[in-house]
Amino acid sequence: MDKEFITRGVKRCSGGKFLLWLTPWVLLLAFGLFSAALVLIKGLNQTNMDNRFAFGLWIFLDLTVIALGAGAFFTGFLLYILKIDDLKAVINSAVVIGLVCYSGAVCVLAVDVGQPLRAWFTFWYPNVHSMLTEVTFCISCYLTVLAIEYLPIVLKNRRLREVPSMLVFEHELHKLIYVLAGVGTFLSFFHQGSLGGLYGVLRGRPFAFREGLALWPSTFFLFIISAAAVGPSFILLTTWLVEKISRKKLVKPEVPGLLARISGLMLAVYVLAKTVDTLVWLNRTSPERGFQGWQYYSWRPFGTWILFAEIVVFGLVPALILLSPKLRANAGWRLSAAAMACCGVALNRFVMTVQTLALPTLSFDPFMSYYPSWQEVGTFLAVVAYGVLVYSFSFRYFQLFPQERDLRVQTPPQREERELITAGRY
Amino acid sequence: MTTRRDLFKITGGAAVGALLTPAPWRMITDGALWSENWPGIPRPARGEIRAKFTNCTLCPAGCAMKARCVGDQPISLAGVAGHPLSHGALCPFGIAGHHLPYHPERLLSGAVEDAAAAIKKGIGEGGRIAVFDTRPGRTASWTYRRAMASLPGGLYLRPQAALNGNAVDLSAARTVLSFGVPLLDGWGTPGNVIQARGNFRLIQVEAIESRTAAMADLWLPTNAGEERAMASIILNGGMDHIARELENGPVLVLGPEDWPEIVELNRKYGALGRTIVSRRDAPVPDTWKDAAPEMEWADAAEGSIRVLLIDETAPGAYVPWHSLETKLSRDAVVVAFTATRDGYARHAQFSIPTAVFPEALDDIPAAVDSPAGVFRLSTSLVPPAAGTIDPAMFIARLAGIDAASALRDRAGAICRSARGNVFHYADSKSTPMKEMKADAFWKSLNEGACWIDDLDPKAPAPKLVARAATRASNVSLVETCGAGLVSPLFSKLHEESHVRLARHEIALNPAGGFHDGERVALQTDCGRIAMTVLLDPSIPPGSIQAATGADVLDLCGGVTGAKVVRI
Amino acid sequence: MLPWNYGFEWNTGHVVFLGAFYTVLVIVATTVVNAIWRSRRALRQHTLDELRWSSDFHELSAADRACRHVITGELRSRECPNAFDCRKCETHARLTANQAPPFAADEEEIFGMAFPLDRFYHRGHTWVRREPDGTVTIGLDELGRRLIGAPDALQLPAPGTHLSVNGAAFRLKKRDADVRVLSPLDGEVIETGTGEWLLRLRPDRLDEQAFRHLLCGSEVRPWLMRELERLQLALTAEAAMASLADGGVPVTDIAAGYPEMNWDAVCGEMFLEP
Amino acid sequence: MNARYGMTIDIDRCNGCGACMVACAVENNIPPAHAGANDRKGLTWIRVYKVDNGKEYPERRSAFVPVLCQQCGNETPCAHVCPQQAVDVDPKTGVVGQMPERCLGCRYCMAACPYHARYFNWWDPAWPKGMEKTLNPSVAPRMRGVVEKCNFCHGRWHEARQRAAAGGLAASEPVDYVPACVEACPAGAIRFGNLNDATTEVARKSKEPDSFRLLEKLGTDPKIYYHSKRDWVKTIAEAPRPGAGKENVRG
Repeated sequence: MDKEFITRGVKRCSGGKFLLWLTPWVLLLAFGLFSAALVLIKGLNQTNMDNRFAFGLWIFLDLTVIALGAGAFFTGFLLYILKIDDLKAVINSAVVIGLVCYSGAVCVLAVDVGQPLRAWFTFWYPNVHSMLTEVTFCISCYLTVLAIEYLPIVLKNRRLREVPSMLVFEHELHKLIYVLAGVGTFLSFFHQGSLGGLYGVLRGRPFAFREGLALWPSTFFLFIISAAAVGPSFILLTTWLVEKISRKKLVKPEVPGLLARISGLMLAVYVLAKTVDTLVWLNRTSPERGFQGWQYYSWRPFGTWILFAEIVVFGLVPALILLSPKLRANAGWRLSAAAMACCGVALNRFVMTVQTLALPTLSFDPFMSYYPSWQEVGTFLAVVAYGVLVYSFSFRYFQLFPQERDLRVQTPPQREERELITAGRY
Repeated sequence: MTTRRDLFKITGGAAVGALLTPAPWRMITDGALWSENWPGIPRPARGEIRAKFTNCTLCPAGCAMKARCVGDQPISLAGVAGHPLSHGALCPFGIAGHHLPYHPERLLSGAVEDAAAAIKKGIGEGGRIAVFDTRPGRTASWTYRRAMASLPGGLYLRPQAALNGNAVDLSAARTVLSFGVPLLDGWGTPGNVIQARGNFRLIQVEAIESRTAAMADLWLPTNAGEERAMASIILNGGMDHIARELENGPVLVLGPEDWPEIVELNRKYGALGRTIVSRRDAPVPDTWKDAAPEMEWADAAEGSIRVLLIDETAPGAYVPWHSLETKLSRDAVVVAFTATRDGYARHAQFSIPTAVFPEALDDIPAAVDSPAGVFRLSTSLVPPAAGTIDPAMFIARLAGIDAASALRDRAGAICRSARGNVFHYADSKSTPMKEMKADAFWKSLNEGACWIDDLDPKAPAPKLVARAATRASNVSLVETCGAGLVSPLFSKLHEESHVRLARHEIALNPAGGFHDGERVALQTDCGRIAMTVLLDPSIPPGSIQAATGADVLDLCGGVTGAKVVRI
Repeated sequence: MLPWNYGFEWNTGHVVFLGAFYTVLVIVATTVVNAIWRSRRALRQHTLDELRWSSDFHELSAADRACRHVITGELRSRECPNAFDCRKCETHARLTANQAPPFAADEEEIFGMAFPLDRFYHRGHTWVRREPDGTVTIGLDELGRRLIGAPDALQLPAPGTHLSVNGAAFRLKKRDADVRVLSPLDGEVIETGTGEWLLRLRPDRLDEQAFRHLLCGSEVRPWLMRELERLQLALTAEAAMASLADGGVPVTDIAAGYPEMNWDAVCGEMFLEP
Repeated sequence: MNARYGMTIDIDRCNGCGACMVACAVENNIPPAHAGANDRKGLTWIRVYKVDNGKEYPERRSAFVPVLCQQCGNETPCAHVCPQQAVDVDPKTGVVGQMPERCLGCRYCMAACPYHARYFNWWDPAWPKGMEKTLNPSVAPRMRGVVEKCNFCHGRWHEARQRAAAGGLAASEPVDYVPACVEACPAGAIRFGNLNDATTEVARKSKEPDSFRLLEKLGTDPKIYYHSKRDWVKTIAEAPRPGAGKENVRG
């Protein structure tokens, strides 16, 4: 039925089977859209957020998803700017993931604000001192860039290529992809940072407040590093997942190793920086503002265990695993380490958003707890479903993994030697 | 010849060109302005801002009020600075009083004709008719008394008089010993109490750390129901440090007046005549002298009343229904004149809707903490709602007497007495009564003024009488929602914060085993009411704090051993 | 945001922040506009065939892009940088400079397939024969014919059409397979046939240069061996079991041999259409 | 010289009657609670908290602390983070102003405020039938989905200036300008005035040793000074210490 849309020479399941796979996600998406509509029409009273818990599940989701989506910019950066050509094998997939994550996050943000119709005020009356302004500007720009980067992948579709203009445009656009990669790197570098700054600048919330380096609080840089660290890990996971689900080899065996190495390296840097930052904050920043560091961790359930989990269990451990060539080579270790790294960053975002708001600031404040309402969860699920759907379609009809075709058969070694003269189109 | 391509080129060029002019950006800004004026949000009415003066009738204090009006519509109320009685203070109830006419639960319709017919029938059958007046001493009260006098077997009933009709002179007190009296939480005239507060030490004997206890100089926590025992201990000099405190006179002892201990303490520490004084009430026309006598409801014969007319338009002391009921005959007709469904309307066959503050024109007698008699009007700032009737007029018509000009007549009588001074709110000046003409007096009364009597030099020594005392209940009631209506904005104090208990909310000690927000029942011999639990460690175990409200008063008034049970 | 907006002052913050923002916008916009402009130019200059081939060429697996001199074993490994158009290739020129075109003893049979050496072969499995009247005839070579067998459909260009090297010459349909066959020469179609040859072309040029990019003589055998190897791979990739009778000769209609197979993929592989 | 308006709140005089909260709601057209509102979703620009010394009955002692926007003067946290200049600090008065009509409801400022003095309109504003006649014409009601907070009754400041100008005084510092809560407090616990003017009562009282500000160490320079002679009350100014009583705060 849709055969002529599928790349020649790659195997895809039958249309019926594909529909079967889509059904649950479509249903989930429908439910999510319903709850989102409820929020948009009836207002944010549909959520369990309140004046004290001004942010909830959604902001946590946005921060996490955007961190995971960082693979797109970081891989692009390594491939196009640092010319690590092996990453060509996953760049398309990375771009799709990035697009999904960012567009999802932006949609949720639109639901999260009280007056979505005024979202553009930020562009109109920007307060350049606000981290949120930086975030808004960078994310919207970067989303555009991602969309443009996604275009060639779409236009490469077997049927669309036959339309001359599309073929030509794809060809030309791809020649200029560096520029976009560069701009994308610049943008995501900034908004990943400003997302961290978002909480680091809250001088009223000593739990989140960090001292600044240059213009930005330390969280600015921590977020960048952690995003760069977890991006490749997430690509690693998704690629593996897709390979398992589609029962195919999609990338050459050395690619996951490379991703793991990069991820491990960044993660190690992150853990180091985070440790230093935490020590400075606990012993200087916070006490100077009248808040003893220890008291943050005496509000159940957020004991010191959360700090330990964040830095050691989900930080140091995966970093070491990914850095050791022997463990890295083993798929089991590699993947579990990658998963841990992702959890670590998610936990970090959770601490920054939820724990910050849960902790009391005034001496007569109670400790606050919050559970998302089903509308919030529904909207969250919508993003997940949306992501799966977009990725599934992209995987079926576009070439997310260029090596897939060559990997259909075990190829004799001499074919893999690098030629002296490469006719690289990139 | 132009092709479609040219057309595109032109449009595109025009668009790009336009972007370079301020026009599109201006349009966006205007779009913003539009989105800033959301549809569906009420627009406040505009108009000339002017000030009007009146007095609050929401409680017997009758604080002076300055109303900020747009045209004739009051939009906010404030105290009148420098007022000799209320000293410019208003309680939250008063501050939001101007919302009452628009209260969603206000009673606005009733079978007036049927009520009149039923009353006539009752009288025709030769039964006793009685008026129960929750705030005696008003001119309306005099109208009732006159009406009852002209009706065969007519009775005028009133709640028990505080301090046996005597007044408190707080300014004279140096030490105040209070047994659970909410002295700093709406007792007497709040402004007057706060004014005097600096001059006396307050010793509060109370089981719960109420607002008054929290602010008292000394709080003596007792177990619930043991206040009276504490009183007798103090009376017998059982507690030296208290005794020593009480050496610092003049002393005032406040508490449930039916306790002999209170009377004794006041006598022992020489309060009578110094901090508790007898008050001369505002004069009335001589023609009213033949009015029916005031009778405390308790003194009426059991089962004697065939027709009971209850006027609760001016909230005062609420007598629990189960007590009042005993005075009714079997086939009694009960008519409640009220603006709320929560009061006696729950028990009456007929509820007649009346005007509420600030609709009604009424006068306010002196509060318990005013040694001098006073006369002031609560003028109607907004016209009474359609379908409401004036109970005084209704009852006067019933008895065939003319009371249309009662207020004015009384003002005349006061003017003739040539006693005291008139305090004008607009310029906070006061002029001696003797220098004023009746018309001028009446005019200034309506524009916001207060007549304050001279202190009677040869006033008789005040007498306090103890009655058969009821035991103290373990439910401490706090004025929260008022007996009658309360502004919808009080949600700020209940739902949107926990400053005050909401109606049907009780505060318990966490040790009680109940959890926050749990639905329970407050139960006494008189029945049970569903309540919501609010945990508060400052409530001692065994004690219950509940908000006043007619139904709660019916349940707990004068009974003991209330308990909280799970539903 | 803009100087005439509320809250805008010419302070460092605004200038730096908004400056950066606008720069980014401009860069992104120019990139896209530039791409559009370039592609419009490409379309106008009719270099579409060229573009399509070069895009196809880069989609081919590295192995399939191997230089003809690798096939003949003259070089160890080299990837063709010119998308199989050796006419402008220095390396090719250098290697073929000293020796005349290697015409071996004319051989008709290679693996039981007729590959007469009186003609040139294109890597897209077409042959070119120079006709005495100065035209050339173009046809599918034996392997190509065997892959397709009797085609379900054959779309030949109308006479007068101009073909260019490595542009689409004609389309073949067989079962689910639908492939375009690359044109070996530049020239104008003057006649179409259905027998041995399919197209008669009036080439743009007839000098030695015009045929440099085509295989001939001794190159044909090694190339064909490699092609069979590729075919073998393609077949195994599509269906693990399938394989040519080893060393044996491909049957005349290979497609018929594998009725279940995704023939489109196999043809795509062999006719260099990814 | 610019004014620096501030308050002193005498906790020892506050009996928690709530007059300030009601008066504030009346003055600023704050709607009554929606059916679903609770103490965490309500709108109370000024809110009276009941605090205690953390001991158990009968040693327990309570006090009432009205908390409103503390009008931070130094790097005002909320103004700093608002992405679209909906919050600004008026240099002439030092008052932190909120422009609800500019706000898109991202609630970043609420996360930034350590005093929880900012409130979000979770529902469309609604008044009982007829009650909208009592709305204050000098304050525009806010719509659903925007943040609002105390602005020292900006409407009153505006009118006071006009009166002052009419009276020929320097409009910059109207003499009769007081916010609604100050006017309403029956106990006179709240005092208001220009902290820069040494002659005012607030300026004097703010310097007394019994005066303190909430979370002063955060360095946000709040302009609300609290005042109490009770030592345990003074401790509320400091950071929270987990332990007895803290989790059952009423107010």
